[in-house]
Amino acid sequence: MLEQTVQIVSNERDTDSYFRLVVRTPRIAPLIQPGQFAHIRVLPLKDALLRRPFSIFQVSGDTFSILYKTVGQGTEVIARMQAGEELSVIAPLGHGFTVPKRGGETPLLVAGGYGMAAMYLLAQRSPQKGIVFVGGRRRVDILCEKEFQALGWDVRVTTEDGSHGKKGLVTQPLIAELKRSTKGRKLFACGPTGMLKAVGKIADDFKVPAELSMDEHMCCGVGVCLTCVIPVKTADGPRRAEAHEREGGWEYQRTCTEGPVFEAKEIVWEVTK
Amino acid sequence: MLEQTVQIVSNERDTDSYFRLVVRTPRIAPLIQPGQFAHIRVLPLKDALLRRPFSIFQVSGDTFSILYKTVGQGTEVIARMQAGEELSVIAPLGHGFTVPKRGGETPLLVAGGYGMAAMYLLAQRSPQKGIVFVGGRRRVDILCEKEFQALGWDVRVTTEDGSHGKKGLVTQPLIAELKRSTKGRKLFACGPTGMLKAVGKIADDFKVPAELSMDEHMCCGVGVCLTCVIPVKTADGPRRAEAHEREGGWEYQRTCTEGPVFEAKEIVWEVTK
Amino acid sequence: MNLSVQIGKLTLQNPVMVASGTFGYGVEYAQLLDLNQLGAVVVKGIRLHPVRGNPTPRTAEVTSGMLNAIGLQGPGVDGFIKKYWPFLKKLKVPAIINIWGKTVDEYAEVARRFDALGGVGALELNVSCPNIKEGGAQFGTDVKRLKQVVAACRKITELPLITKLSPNVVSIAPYALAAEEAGSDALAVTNSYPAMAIDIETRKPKLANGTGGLTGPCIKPIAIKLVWEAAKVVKIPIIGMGGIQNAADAIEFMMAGATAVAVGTANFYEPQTTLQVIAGLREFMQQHGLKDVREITGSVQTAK
Amino acid sequence: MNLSVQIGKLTLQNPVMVASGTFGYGVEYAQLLDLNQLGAVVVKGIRLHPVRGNPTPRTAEVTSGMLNAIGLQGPGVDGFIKKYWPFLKKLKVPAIINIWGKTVDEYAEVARRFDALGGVGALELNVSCPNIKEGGAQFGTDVKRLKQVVAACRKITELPLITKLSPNVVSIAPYALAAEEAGSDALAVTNSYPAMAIDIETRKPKLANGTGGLTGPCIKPIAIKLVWEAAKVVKIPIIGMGGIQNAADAIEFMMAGATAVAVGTANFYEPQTTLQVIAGLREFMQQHGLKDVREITGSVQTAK
Ligand SMILES: Cc1cc2nc3c(=O)[nH]c(=O)nc-3n(C[C@H](O)[C@H](O)[C@H](O)COP(=O)(O)OP(=O)(O)OC[C@H]3O[C@@H](n4cnc5c(N)ncnc54)[C@H](O)[C@@H]3O)c2cc1C
Ligand SMILES: Cc1cc2nc3c(=O)[nH]c(=O)nc-3n(C[C@H](O)[C@H](O)[C@H](O)COP(=O)(O)OP(=O)(O)OC[C@H]3O[C@@H](n4cnc5c(N)ncnc54)[C@H](O)[C@@H]3O)c2cc1C
Ligand SMILES: Cc1cc2nc3c(=O)[nH]c(=O)nc-3n(C[C@H](O)[C@H](O)[C@H](O)COP(=O)(O)O)c2cc1C
Ligand SMILES: Cc1cc2nc3c(=O)[nH]c(=O)nc-3n(C[C@H](O)[C@H](O)[C@H](O)COP(=O)(O)O)c2cc1C
Ligand code: FES
Ligand code: FES
Repeated sequence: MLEQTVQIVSNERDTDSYFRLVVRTPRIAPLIQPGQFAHIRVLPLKDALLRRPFSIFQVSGDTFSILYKTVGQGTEVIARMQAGEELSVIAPLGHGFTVPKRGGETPLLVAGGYGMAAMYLLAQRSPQKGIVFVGGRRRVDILCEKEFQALGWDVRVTTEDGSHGKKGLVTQPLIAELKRSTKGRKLFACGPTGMLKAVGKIADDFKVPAELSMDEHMCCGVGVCLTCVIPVKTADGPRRAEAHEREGGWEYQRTCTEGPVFEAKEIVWEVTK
Repeated sequence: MLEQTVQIVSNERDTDSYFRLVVRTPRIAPLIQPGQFAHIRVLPLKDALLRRPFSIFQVSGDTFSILYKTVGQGTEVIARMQAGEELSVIAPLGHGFTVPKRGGETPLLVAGGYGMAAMYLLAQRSPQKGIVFVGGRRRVDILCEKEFQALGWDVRVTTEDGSHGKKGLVTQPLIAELKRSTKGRKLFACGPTGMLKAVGKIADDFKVPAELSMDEHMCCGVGVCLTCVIPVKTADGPRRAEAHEREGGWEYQRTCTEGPVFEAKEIVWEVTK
Repeated sequence: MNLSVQIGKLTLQNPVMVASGTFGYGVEYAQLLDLNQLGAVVVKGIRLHPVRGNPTPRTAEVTSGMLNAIGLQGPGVDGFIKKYWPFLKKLKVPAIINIWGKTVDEYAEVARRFDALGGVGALELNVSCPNIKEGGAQFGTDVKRLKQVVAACRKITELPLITKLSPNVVSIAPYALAAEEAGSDALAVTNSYPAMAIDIETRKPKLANGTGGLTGPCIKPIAIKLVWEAAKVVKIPIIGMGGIQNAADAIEFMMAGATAVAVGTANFYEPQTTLQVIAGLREFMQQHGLKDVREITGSVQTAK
Repeated sequence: MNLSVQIGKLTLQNPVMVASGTFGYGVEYAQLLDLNQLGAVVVKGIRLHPVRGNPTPRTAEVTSGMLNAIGLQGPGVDGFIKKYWPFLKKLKVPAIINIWGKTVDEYAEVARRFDALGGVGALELNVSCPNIKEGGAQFGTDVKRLKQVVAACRKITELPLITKLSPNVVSIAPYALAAEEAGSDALAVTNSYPAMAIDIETRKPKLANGTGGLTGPCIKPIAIKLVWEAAKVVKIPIIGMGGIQNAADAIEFMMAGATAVAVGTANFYEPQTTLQVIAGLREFMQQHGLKDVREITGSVQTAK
């Protein structure tokens, strides 16, 4: 974890409202693991002070890149920034994915929207190839199909409107694939919370392990503010908490520190919003 | 008085920390009178919301310009803006100078620092030429000597450090000139409050009329907030105010509306800070 | 699409007014915008006699807001009627007069004078100016005295009465209730918040008065909460204000419980704000299929 | 050049600390800055038992600030001692423990535990969390109960006691005095301000808790005034906080009357803020020929 003011190398539109931003960070780039994120302060923002978290998409030499979607003031301001302008970055942050081992479990990656960013770095770093399921509402939400293919992965595309790949939800081909076989397979997912929840349920139904990268609002990004918590199962040990604090056998853990990647079976979905 | 978002035509350093900014305002430019000001919203400012007042320096066709000194966040941000960028302007505002009539009183202009801006427009619009006393701390504070000369005015320069013109305060050659003669002469001044106060006293001592452009902090610039008031003598008429409100026979008037130009003899200097 | 709302017996063509002290007496802005588009024009606070106000500097810029300690400078009732009323009474939209006094009797006397004048839209009782000892905080932070002021004015006039509450209280609920019980037709929530800024180079407060009132976008979250709390306990309409810059801000106040809103500090830096808020409100209603602006009021979904 | 200040019997090498709840338990930021450069490390509020805290969303961004309603999640005294104390006790700078309870007895018990622990720099009594019913507002806005809490802790321990006051009062003076009289060695002024934000698209409050505490640069002018008012009535040192982003802000608090300052929200967006404040403070002292940082405290020149 380092803090640096970094220069933008390039910042280009990918499709529609998705952009790719490359920054130069010689000291940070080598430290990055798949599933980790960068906490970015958008310096030109006017009266919005907080940093914004983005998964790290690619690492190349002394640069890393993010793949972002414009959704609000921060991302919209980033989208207007140009090469040479500066951002403040704290990275790498968080507990990332367990990188599949050669000859180990076959990774099935499930990615929705900007979730493809984190999945790409995982695929790239994984010596064990597998299948990647990418889904989105429309064709423009499918972001790095060619890049996954170039890595030699089997890419299954779905769009809700059928404008690209199969029509439907990303979980449909995933279920089909798991019906074929679950043996030695492990799920990795990043995307909208609804999708993660569905993948969590599928993992449970098919009894396959799954690692999910959770998307919670963040403030500090480093574990001090307790903004980004999600309910995680806890062993009901000899804790001295008052009874109502122990109900349900879970505690809040930090997405920015214990996560963003959690094992699906640890998450207490009933308690999440 | 109009509000317009205007484009910067040019924005260049004059000397040291003084800059000249030209904006295109076809509807506003023709309305401007000497001594009036523009109330400018520096749109790129981050969390500073208020407009900043600047005297109008020159009017040319459908543009006007200001001559400004970088003193704080607003002026510093303006100084970094470039042609084509936008500012929001409310102008022309305020009650300006009485433009000398041909064959009327001889105008003696007294200007310090950015006060030269307002004085220049007055000199330019005045059919009756006269003398302009310009003063500053150093050579770089003398801003439009050549331009005053080009108008055919007699320019008397003083600097406190003697780096240009006579060494001393701008009021010294003024006093010398008034000692020579006061007849048919009228003072017009714009500059730091200390200088205005001195000019007010000189006018009183020599019994010559004087119009002073007062520099008060402003907020709305149009007369609604009552930020910019200075104490002005009032006839002690049958006002129903409580006694302490009438003491001294003065009331607060608005620099942005009744001013910025006031007759020196109306100002109650004892009450000003 | 209905934008009109009721403040007591007063009908406003739309819920967007200006905040007292930020719009002079209306006439000053007449060149920059069409006042007849507003819900109402609210004038600077007036007491019986002319008031000189505080020494300068009277305002200071702070992060996303400003401080003021004007000290309620004003022409007094007579001066106002002579100088500003002829313009205001010709407007098609109601003029709301913000009044104050140093005693309960003075409030009542000012109310009587404006009642007698005829044509006034409503009276707003300013019991919350942070820059005045008597007449400000002493009424606004004392439930009993607040009640006395409202009741005294209520006895004098049938004009709609708006009580403008102070944010500087532990809980706004008892004050809101007190004003309602004493006969106020509406509440204005909220006035500026007591605050201070120091120039570290001169070591002097940035305001000659030492302290002043904080206003602008920086106080919006505080004001939203006060409106929400007041709306939970009273039935009378609330005029929400504090940092409104755009339609989204206005809608936020309305969802929290405001029937109408007032734009204050934003007038200073963007005189078109009120008109932009009205346009944005219409657009929001269109986008969300709302036929009546009153559907927005209090529509926040809270657990408690 | 002397930068050291006293908080009761505790000596700080410089007056710049962090604000409770914005710096975790210190260890989290250890990779980003050298904690031993700080005046003190103040930890997140701890009660006797572990606390789960509020549902999410727990924070929201607002103009020049943020809202939070964390609900004082924490590991409890035992969890803290086990998990975080081994790191903190090795620091060269004092660790100040922010404590709270639901009853006076619980405050006292937590104080007893930390007294017994040994090596604690000071205890900060949080009687002002806006997001907790019992333990927060109920002590912070009631002079009598405030006094009870402070007195109970005072009886238990000789550790320096800092009482952290609520800004949500009509006047802070009686609370400041009450804390001083009950034996507090210092005051922390101020906690976050009750506030709210609503998402107008979902019509839900931006915080799951409905309301939360406003912090960041937006509240600085309010906090400056509270420090100034408290400093007028007490002799004990004040730790000023609320929106400090840079040395100028810190100096403003000190001129208003603070002996030390704490950086809160700014840590989240700029973790180096404390170090920048310390460097800027030195620079200011140099520029102004000050030999002792204590010359700054209370040096504002006000008429009254
Ligand atoms: C671990 C993690 C990884 C992420 N990776 C990516 C990525 O690779 N690409 C991408 O486009 N987006 C990613 N996001 C989401 C991204 O952080 C938000 O889209 C972004 O913060 C929105 O900022 P804004 O200023 O444009 O929106 P605004 O709505 O103006 O933001 C307001 C506030 O809400 C917060 N916020 C809003 N949406 C989110 C969100 N979904 N998650 C967290 N905070 C939010 C912002 O940080 C800010 O504090 C990730 C989020 C997390 C938690
Ligand atoms: C009628 C009038 C005419 C002026 N003409 C000129 C001119 O021609 N050229 C020029 O350089 N300056 C002029 N000034 C001064 C100019 O307005 C200030 O220098 C400017 O507002 C400083 O803004 P800032 O953001 O750089 O400084 P900051 O110190 O960051 O400003 C903070 C706040 O204080 C206000 N403020 C600070 N100094 C002044 C000041 N001297 N007068 C009024 N408000 C102030 C700002 O408007 C702002 O609200 C004039 C002022 C007045 C009242
Ligand atoms: C310069 C100034 C003067 C004000 N004068 C008055 C006043 O005379 N009477 C009053 O009730 N409120 C007065 N107020 C308070 C405003 O009406 C309003 O309640 C407050 O500014 C909050 O709204 P805002 O944040 O939109 O400005 C004044 C506010 C400002 C900034
Ligand atoms: C996320 C968050 C959590 C906080 N938790 C605590 C706490 O546990 N105990 C406490 O006394 N204050 C707590 N505070 C208040 C801060 O210590 C501080 O008083 C306040 O944030 C004002 O300072 P700032 O504007 O610099 O943030 C918290 C503030 C924030 C933003
Ligand atoms: S974002 Fe602060 S703890 Fe995770
Ligand atoms: S600046 Fe508002 S009245 Fe002059």
